[in-house]
Amino acid sequence: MVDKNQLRIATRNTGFIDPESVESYIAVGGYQALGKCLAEMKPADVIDLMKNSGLRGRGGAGFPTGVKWGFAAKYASDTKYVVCNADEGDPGAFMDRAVLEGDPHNVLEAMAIGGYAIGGNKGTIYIRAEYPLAIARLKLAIQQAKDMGLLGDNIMGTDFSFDIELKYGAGAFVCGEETALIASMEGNRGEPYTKPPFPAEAGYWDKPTIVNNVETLANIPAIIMKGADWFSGIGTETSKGTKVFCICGKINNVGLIEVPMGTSLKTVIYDVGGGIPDGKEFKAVQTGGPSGGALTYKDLDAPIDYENLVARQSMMGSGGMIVMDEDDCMVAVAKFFLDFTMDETCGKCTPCRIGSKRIYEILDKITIGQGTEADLEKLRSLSHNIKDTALCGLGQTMPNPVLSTMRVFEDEYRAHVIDKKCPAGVCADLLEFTVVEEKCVGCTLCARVCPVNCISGKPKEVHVIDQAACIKCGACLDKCKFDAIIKQ
Amino acid sequence: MTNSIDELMDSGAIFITGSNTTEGHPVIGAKIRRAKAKGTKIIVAEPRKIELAADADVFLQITPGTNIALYNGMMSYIISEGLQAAEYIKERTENYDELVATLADFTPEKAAEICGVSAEDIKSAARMYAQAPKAAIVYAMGVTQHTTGTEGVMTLSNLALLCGNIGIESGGINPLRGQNNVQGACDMGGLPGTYPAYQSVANPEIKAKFEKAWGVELSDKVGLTLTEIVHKAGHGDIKVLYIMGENPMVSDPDLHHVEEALKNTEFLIVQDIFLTETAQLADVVLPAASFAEKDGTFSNTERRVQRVRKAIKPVGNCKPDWQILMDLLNKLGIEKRYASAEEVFNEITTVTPSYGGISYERLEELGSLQWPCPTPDHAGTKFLHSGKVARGLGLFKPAVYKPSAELPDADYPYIMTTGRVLYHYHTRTMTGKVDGLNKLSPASFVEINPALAEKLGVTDGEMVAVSTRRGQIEVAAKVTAKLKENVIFMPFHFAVGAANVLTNTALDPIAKIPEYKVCAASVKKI
Amino acid sequence: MAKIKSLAELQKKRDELQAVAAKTKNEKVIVNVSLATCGIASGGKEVMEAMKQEAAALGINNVEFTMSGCMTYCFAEPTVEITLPGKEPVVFGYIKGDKAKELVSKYIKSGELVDGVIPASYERIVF
Amino acid sequence: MSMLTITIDGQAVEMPAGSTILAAAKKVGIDIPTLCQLDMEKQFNQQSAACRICVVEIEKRRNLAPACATSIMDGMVIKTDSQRVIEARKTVLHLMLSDHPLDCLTCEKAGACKLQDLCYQYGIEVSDYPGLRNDYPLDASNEFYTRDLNKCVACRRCVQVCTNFQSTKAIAFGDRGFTTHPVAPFDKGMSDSTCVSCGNCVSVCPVGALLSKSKEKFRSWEVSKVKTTCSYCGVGCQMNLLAKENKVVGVEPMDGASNSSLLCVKGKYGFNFINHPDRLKTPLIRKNGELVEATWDEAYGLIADKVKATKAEYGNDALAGLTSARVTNEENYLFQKLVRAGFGTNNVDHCARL
Repeated sequence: MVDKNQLRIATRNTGFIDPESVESYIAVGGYQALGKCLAEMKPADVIDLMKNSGLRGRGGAGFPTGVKWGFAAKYASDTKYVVCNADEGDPGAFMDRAVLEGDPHNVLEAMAIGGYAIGGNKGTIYIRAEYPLAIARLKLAIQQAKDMGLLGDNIMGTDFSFDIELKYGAGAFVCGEETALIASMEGNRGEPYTKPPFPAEAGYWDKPTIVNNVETLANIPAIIMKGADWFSGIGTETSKGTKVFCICGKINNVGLIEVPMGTSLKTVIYDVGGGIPDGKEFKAVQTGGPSGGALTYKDLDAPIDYENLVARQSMMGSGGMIVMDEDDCMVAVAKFFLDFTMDETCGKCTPCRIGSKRIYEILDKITIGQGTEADLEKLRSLSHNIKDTALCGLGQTMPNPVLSTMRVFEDEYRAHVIDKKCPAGVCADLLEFTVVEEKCVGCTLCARVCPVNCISGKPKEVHVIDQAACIKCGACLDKCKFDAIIKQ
Repeated sequence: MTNSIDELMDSGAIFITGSNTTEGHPVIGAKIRRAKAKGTKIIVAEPRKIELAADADVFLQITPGTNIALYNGMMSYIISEGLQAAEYIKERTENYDELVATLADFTPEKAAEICGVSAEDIKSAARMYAQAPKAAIVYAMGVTQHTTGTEGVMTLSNLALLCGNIGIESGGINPLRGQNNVQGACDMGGLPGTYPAYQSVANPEIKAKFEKAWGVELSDKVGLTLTEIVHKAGHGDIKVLYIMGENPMVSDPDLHHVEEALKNTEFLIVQDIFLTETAQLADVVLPAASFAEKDGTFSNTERRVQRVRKAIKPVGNCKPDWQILMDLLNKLGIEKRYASAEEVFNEITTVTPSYGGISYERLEELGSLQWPCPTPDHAGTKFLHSGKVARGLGLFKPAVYKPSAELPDADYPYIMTTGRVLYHYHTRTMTGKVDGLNKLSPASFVEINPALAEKLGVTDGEMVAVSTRRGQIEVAAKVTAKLKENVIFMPFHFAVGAANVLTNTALDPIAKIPEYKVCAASVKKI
Repeated sequence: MAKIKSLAELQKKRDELQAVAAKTKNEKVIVNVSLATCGIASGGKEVMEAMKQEAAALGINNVEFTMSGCMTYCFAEPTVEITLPGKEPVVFGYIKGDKAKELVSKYIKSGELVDGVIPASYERIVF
Repeated sequence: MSMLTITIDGQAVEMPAGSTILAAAKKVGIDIPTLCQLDMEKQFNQQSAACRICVVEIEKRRNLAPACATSIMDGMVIKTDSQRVIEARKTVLHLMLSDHPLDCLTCEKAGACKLQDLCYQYGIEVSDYPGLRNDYPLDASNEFYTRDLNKCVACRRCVQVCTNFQSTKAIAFGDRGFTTHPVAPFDKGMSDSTCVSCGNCVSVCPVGALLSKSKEKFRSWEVSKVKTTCSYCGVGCQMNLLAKENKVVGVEPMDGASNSSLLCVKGKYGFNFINHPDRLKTPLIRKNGELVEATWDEAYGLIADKVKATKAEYGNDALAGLTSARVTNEENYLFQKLVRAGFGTNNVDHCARL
């Protein structure tokens, strides 16, 4: 019997019910929470319950959901909006898609509950256009719910009405930032603006607006049904409930998991994730998406929650986890993530627009062996100043991959700039393929596969690689049957 | 303007009629569009689909000359729906019953037929205007340059009173003055019937006041208006004509008639900064300094008095107009020397009650002051008729729609209307000297609807002959869907292909304003 | 579709649906194929079709095919959950090629387990 | 409005709720540098806060805050000149400068360039973070101004003024990442846009990215600036005339009550008539059908004689004058005085109706 490390709240129905059937959802208790709110609770009660549950935003920032709702409820307005942020943009993260495709009514029900709580009756799901199946199932679900009187006018015979529409994002990473998302929904260029005013005061069309992530919403009907105490009984002191992660990279069980907050990284990697393939050593895991940070073997026993991740120069983010093993170069990894954020910055503020480019350029310099020790200092100082000055969360977290990898793997950085070596053997410009004389039998196989003919040697004699001509393709190493070629 | 420009930004609705604001008054146009962005409803009633039509919540593309019918249709609907400001009407206006009686059977449907727009649009415009908590009316020459110009303004005033929009912030009726200092020219008594501050020349007390101030005897006979002067000059009755800073050879209606009149004047004095078409006919030409070369004040369209300051010395041997005028006054025996424009201004404030509290010193400190500003401690007046209108009660002066003086017929089947373009100003004496502006708007043109163009066999840019009962000109056709099929438009700025060769001299009986906005014309392919 | 007019009506509807489901569960084999984007992309639809054909070919007609979203086992797509009458559901992963038919001919037909069973390592919240 | 008390660099400041840190600092004479801030009017005062040069340190806040866009909160303790703040501002300048040509010697904007001033203030000569620079072609397609995006610091003032104040919306930001830059529709040239050449973008550009095409070469320190009122339409826009050697060489908008720092194409660029060679420079008198140059005394004498003679022969009402809606109040006043007192008639009018 396998340990039940996982607890499925947000993903309780995905994989179990038919997402295209409202009956299937009703059969597992769907819309009961909304019905309960409308029949038995005042909006303020709902907000109190949410506050007491300790649910925090699962989009990454971890702002308490009940508090956010409370703000929006406080501002008087004829119109208020509930926005579902389904603009899942982290590479390797797809928990929102899984929920929307597998349990769309759950999200709709939660949005209606939010609308009831804040006194709003308009909902919008901002979803990326790259999720056609999720869009189709959401559309179907909205129609079904309306047909059954579970959405639309006078829900379940009450005075409460709530409508939901879809808005499509074009796949801009920054549109996951709530103010950029609102700008995009209004038809403007998707870029963030300075808060305050927060959306809860003046958001979509300047009306009070709550923006909640898909996973956050997916928890809500369960919290309503099972109570705040039940939910706050799960997790750690500051982080309640569960968190959905997408584990990918160098891990056996690539996939979606949902574990209680406070679960250790070790449990996630080894027990739930099944460990590292091919018997390789675990090196690090990037959490929090491209602007998160790398956790290492030093962090394996740390319980995962919002505060603990931030303390380790990373963050919860939306829940992507990219696992790396001994064959991954941390400088190259940082460069990979900066390459992403450099392209995705909206370009509004100077530190993010130019700073991301410059960090990338310095990392690039290091990976091709042209870095200096001064560059390491520049990296550090530039990164700190960008975190301090950038406009939105994207810019403020963009240097995280650099800072977190430098924190634990400074040796690796130094090896690149001082020894001009890539210890993990990834950075091609720093590699040298050499023949181990003792092992070479002179079979000539390597010379025959070399695309640039830079390996010479007579049959049965030790071969030699001309370093100047070598393009570091690695074909010789793959071909050698005697382990006589090494890269270092 | 009864109100101030910036108040528009807080209006609930702005009704723009007879003004192509973004081209005629670009900065006000920009502010109206900003108001729109902030949530103000925009209603536009214009014969052309002007830029602001795209911002409009309701756009009424009316036939030129039918604006009074439109306003009446709106008012009749407002009354029939009970949307009028009943309390306001009771307390602050009079003669309401006559308005109701006049509009009795004038339904929006009737208005719609006359104006060539849908009754539904008239109704929604009326609702929008009446239901806004504060609504402003913005208009310009498109309302006034008609034989019924005065009635047009009064009808707008009726509409504003009906909805309680006069005497409140962000409401009012707001004419946009076309030239930098039209307001000041009127304020300063550049009118045949009034001294500065609209004090009547026929009033013996006023006359006595000015006789004392100036030390001469004055006439109590109301003088001639511009169009009358030109008319009389044509008959040789005006012997000496002094024209300062004007170019009637391009700006006045029926230019052939103007040319004849000026040539017929025995002694023509023209004072200007360039040798204009008019100056070329003069007997004496006096070179004046431009605004950059002199001190003074301008009064803008919202009654705001602001300083003009000297940036460079007068070019060549020219002089600021005020010095020339002072010299001539001296020559004619009125011995008063002014050392500076400020001294002239100080004299103005002694005889001009509404400017009484304004001084160069205060303008320096505050930047500007809006008249009425009667005393040195008065802060100026942001909007007029606060609390009650100037005359006591707001007077409804209903008018019925009357067709324009000249309507299309078999010989002249189209309605021609005129207006401005963004890149030129009046008769181009200044803008015509700026290369970039000339490149962007090089020559006169006539706008015609694509359907009409097809009917005439004319393509965009081709030369056409436009003629009216007064003359014919050849201009390039600009084919555009801005206009209805039976309407053509020409800018009036250009001396070559001048629109005013064609325009009608028929005048509004009260304001004596020519009917530039409507005449019957024909267009032929050359 | 009749509108639900109150919470009580919704609860009644839920109870009815659960009763039907419980009955089905006791009488029929339920084959639930994971058909989220990932499942479809890795051939889930083909798996369902193949199983339907195989069941028909073998004359097994007490099978009810349903679909669901992501079962979270990305590493093992396509995945299929089979619930034999009165038994606990079992999830099978890596259903490629002839494996789909095998599930019908072996597990559904005779309860004989095949490779690729994915143990459930979770607790699921229900209410 | 409620008043809040905050502390800036040790000084207590009382300001109304809703004020920005920038305004509070200004009140006590503390200078916080700005670049992208566009203080055109109270309304619509959503600052883009894009450049990040005005960041300050707020106690208990995780990161630095832009002073231009951060509202004060009661009890806030702010530092505007800590090492952390200085380092951050320097970093921002280093980054800006790393994507900017160093051609101040020939740049028309030199002397009036915000980036130049800030680099001078913070002692930055070359960027610490050299790297790839954007390379855009010069857009000179507009009649009145050039656009050199290589000098653009993406402060957004041009887009803000065009969108929110001028309301033309001819430009917006395009692209993402390092190449984010202001674009006309489809990134074609300005002449292919809805631009109305008002030049308001040029007026607010803090660097040399948008420059008026000028006939006269001049350095910003060579011109005198005189505030005056525009001589075109009736709006009464306030502007500065820039003059060099008795020539008007440029116009910049000023914050007047009616124009709020905006101008239109005529006000901004229609000034070349002032020093145009065709200007009348001396009186002319018609002799034998030709207008010939004359002295002022000749002209005055002729007019006075003619006026007196006409009055005597035909009566005062045979004289008339048309005054001008172009000239000043003082001049209009004197003109009607001339006609009324000098000519002795009320035959005075002007073209208010035309």
